[in-house]
Amino acid sequence: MITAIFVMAAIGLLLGGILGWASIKFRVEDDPLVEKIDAILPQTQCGQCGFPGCKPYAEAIAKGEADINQCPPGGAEGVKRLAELLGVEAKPLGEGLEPKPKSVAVIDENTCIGCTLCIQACPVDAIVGAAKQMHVIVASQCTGCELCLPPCPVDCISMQVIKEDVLTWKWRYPIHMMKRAA
Amino acid sequence: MENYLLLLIGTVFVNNIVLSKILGLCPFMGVSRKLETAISMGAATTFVLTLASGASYLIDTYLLGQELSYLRTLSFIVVIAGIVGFTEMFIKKTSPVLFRVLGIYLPLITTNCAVLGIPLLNVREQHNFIESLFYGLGGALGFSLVLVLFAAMRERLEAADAPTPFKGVSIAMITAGLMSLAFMGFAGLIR
Amino acid sequence: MSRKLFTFNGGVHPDGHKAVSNATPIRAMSLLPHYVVPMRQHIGAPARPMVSIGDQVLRGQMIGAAEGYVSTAVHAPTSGRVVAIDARAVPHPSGLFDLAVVIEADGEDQALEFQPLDWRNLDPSALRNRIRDMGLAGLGGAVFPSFIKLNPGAQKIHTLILNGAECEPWITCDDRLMRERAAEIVRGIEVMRHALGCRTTLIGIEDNKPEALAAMRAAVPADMEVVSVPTLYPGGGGKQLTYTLTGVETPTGGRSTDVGIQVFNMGTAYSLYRSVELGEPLISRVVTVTGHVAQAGNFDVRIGTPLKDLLAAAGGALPGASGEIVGGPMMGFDLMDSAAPVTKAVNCLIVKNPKLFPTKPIELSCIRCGECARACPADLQPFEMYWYSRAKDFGRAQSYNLFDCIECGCCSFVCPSHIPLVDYFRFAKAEIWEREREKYSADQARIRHEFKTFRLEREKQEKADKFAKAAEKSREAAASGADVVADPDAEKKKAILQAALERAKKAKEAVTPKNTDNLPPMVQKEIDEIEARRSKVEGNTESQARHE
Amino acid sequence: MIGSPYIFGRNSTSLVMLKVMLALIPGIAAHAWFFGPGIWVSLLLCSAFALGFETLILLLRGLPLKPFLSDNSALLTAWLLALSLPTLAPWWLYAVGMLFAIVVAKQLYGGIGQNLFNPAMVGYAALIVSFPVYMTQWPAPIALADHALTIVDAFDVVFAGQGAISPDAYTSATVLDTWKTQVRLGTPVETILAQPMFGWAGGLAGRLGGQEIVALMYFVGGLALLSIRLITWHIPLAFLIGVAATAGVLHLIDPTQHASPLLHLLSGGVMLGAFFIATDPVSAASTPRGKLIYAVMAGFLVAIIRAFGSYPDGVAFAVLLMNMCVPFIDHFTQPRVFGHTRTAAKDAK
Repeated sequence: MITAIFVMAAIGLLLGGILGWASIKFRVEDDPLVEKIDAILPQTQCGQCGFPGCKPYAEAIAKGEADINQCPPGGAEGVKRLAELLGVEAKPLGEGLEPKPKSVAVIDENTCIGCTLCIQACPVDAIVGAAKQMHVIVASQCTGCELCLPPCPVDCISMQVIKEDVLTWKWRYPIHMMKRAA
Repeated sequence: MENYLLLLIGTVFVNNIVLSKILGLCPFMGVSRKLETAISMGAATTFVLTLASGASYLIDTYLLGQELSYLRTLSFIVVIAGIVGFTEMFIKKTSPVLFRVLGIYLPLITTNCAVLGIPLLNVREQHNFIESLFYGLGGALGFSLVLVLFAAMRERLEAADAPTPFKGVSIAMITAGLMSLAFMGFAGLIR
Repeated sequence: MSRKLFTFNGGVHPDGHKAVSNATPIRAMSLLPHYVVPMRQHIGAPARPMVSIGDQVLRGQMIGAAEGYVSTAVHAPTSGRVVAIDARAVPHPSGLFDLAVVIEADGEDQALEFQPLDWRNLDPSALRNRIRDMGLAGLGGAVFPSFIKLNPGAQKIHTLILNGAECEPWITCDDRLMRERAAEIVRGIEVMRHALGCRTTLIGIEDNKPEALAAMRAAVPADMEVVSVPTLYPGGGGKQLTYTLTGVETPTGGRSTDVGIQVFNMGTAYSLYRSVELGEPLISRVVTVTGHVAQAGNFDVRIGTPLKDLLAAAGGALPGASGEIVGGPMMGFDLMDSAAPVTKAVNCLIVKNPKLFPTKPIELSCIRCGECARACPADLQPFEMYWYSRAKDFGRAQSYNLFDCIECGCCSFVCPSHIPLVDYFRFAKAEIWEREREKYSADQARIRHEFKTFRLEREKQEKADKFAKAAEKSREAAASGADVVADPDAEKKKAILQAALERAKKAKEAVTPKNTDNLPPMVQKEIDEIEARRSKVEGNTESQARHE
Repeated sequence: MIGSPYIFGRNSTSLVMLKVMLALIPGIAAHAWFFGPGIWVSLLLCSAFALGFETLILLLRGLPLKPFLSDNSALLTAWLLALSLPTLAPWWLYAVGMLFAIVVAKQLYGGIGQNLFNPAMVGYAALIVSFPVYMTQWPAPIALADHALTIVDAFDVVFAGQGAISPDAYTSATVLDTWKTQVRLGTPVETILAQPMFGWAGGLAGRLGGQEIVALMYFVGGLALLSIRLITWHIPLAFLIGVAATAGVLHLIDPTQHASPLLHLLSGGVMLGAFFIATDPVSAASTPRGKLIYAVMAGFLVAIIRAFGSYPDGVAFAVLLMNMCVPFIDHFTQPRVFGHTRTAAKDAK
């Protein structure tokens, strides 16, 4: 009995020593995973995931506090890529998180009173204008996050779906004539 | 030498740890989604398994001996856990992405039945030290070989038009079964 | 003298059907009542309209100016009045509309005074600017602005290749052009040679066009070489022809100029002659009308001619026609709207019927037979690309070099399972481009968001500092004035006032917009315009109010 | 929406399959000539089971029957399996074989073109592992059999079991079986080879041996496929070289244990395998270099399994084992793309 305890203790001590040494030798400081997750997220900063922006959501995923299917702008594609990165099964988007068509916010210039509230709400500084002056949304920088809609006191901001033109037109998926609609 | 070579070939092909002994199926199914990951997992397992069979042989022969043989499984598990822990830290340091990709499967090498199975089989077959090392290496190489081939097949399978109930893991399991069938062709090559 | 030719891998031999349209000379078209001239006729930025509705224009007058570097001008095809500048049907696979200037012809067809150019004594850069303003773009189908291609830049161009291969079935416009206007083409080539400063000039023509070969051989000077190349689709692809003639592979993702070779189309050489030696901008081109039509042949067509009028000029489609193809049958696309005009890119209009173009049998599964890989001129593995494109696994599709695909259609042509492989590749490429665009805007958004967060943080810090300083000051003042001022009430009042002022200041600071400086001029202009409109509206309402 | 090209070649999948089946005819005819009419029964049975299973699964999957049944792929699989199995086996053996081939190996993966393993060889391997006894009872060459069966007898045997005729009267071991057993028993090589089933002794008229002639007929059919460019030379040549080289080396080392390469090439399933089974495009390697590696390795494995393994023939296992490696081989043998330099390709990675 004593021998057994002694032997196991010896093995334990030896391995403990090796592991202790290794943990000092191979210490890892930060987790670059957050950056990798953040790179996949669409950066709309819309907060639909329940976190104040894409980076906090990425951090939450990295810590395992948030699920990967909470980002509607990223869509099923984004979930799939996150799943691939993290080596987990992809899953459908969470309840009530439907992806919307890509759109930009547009300010009705006749209604805008120049209150600057939307400017403060915009996470990517895509709205320009000054107090008591008409505001303009820079369409190419607008992420379509809709965060400027609620603060507007006169409801002069609306979302417009981006229309397809000759440049942004895409070839469609070739139709499988074989497939039965099932 | 010839003897060791036969042992090696025998464990890699004829008595393949996954397809003939049906050990280590968990990482075989779990870490075979991507070819690159599978190659790394194979390397990690090879490292762990070879070291574990050598270390467990030494412990069994010199530390435990006959009278303490009831401690065999226990001490083997401890040794394996130690080696896996070391490997984990090493990979975390050298390749964080791989660490993340291997995910839970890296610590799970500990509970990979193949990793415990091979040292125990070593004892049962009464291999000497060199034989144990070769047996461990062969088992690990066999594991890595089929894992890598399986991963390459799964990459193609992923895009296949399998009927919905068979998509994903189901068809992968069937594939593993067919691989096992193919490996039966090696039967009788080396006793 | 026979030149050593190189054979690229792959390629197919579809039926040529060239005889349908190459027997008759190029015909002119009578003047039409309307011309629709799209602003986006070339690769790069669309031209910017320079006319307004109601303007009178002359033939050859510039109506759209080049915008940015990769762009070129657009000209009026005839004299008349601008009646509309809006989105019109254009020859594009999507069938979407695009910005165009519509000209109502006055029937005079009065031209600007064309100024021939003394190009031999002109500085190359001046020559290029002239060519840019003449609206020259590659007429082979890619429509890359020619003046850029005529700029040797840092690369030394040693070989000029003229592409007269015309490997697509049915098309014969270059064939007829070479037969009838070889001398003019050669004079255009002289201009190219001058601009590029290259020594070797090779003219590649497929051996199914013996008359064109003979005509060109008769027309060229001794220092140009006309080479007969074997008929093999896609032997007229730029990279393929370059390889056939020189054995040099154009590096992936690069241009032939990277290896010192420049390739031009025959039609471009002819148009270059017209624009430089005659001073006439690119307002017409030769277009083949063929297939199931009454009088197939080639036409000298003004840019902007609606395709339905072109079809009518060829006697119209015969009964039983089943649609039209713009371009060749291998790489062209279905014409969605026959009101779409001829542009610089349109080289052929084919009328389909079910006998000449039977519907494709239904798509079966890929059996990995490898026919496509053997037919692929780019040495790709199309079935692997297809396998992953079909499953929308674009990363893996790309890893099989999807972007080296030239979409020539050979793989779809040979596939025994009748899989529209090229459609899968076009789909996958479009999706990947889309993702790249999204990635780019996501990165921009991230930077802007991070900057905003940083700015808010900084302002908060600054405010806190200021507040702390002010508090310090008031405490000091309080400390020093405690023994002087005796009235505690007055002191209290002062503090309240101070606090109110502070609040007001803070509030004001908060509403002052922080991002109106460093605006790009476009945005600033937009704001100014809107401001102007708004003040006008306000002014109106104010004056209305005053009247009442 | 389907875009260009708007024209296409006249090739079609069902035509490809049909041509391969036509190329099998000489071999089948030779088989019937030497080994009796049993082959017709097994071909018929296998075809019927193949189409039956295919229809069943297509119905279950809700896919249209006509295009898939008319692609001839199930029939080709059936023929290849029938030609690999002993004729005159009980009918259910063919049924089980086709079940594995069509349902497990092909349709569960999504049908034609999606499978990783050669369906016919999966069927064969499943049978030889499960029913080894039935798989070794081959019909004897007609002249060597005590009782020559008519086609009616053949049906009787297949459906009603042995019936009145004892199986010993019409079955015998194959060439490879005999070689393996006799060598293990220590019989001298000369004695083994003196048996009438070996060598060219059988001849055409005598119907004594005949396996070589059948193999040669497959070879002829294979050459026809090569000449119409339905298959490329890579796989057959590399496969045959793999078998011959390995068998040759073994033969040189110990002629008393290992048969000559010629005997290996002309016996068992080597010729059928080289031209018709290993070349199945779906499950074979697809790059030129990959094809060579795939086929040489398969040939090598055939010879190794024949020489050392427990099974008399190794074609099925060798092909399945190499099928396993195909995605891996393809992945690492991608040919150079036009305009890519080798170093540039590496830099891009």
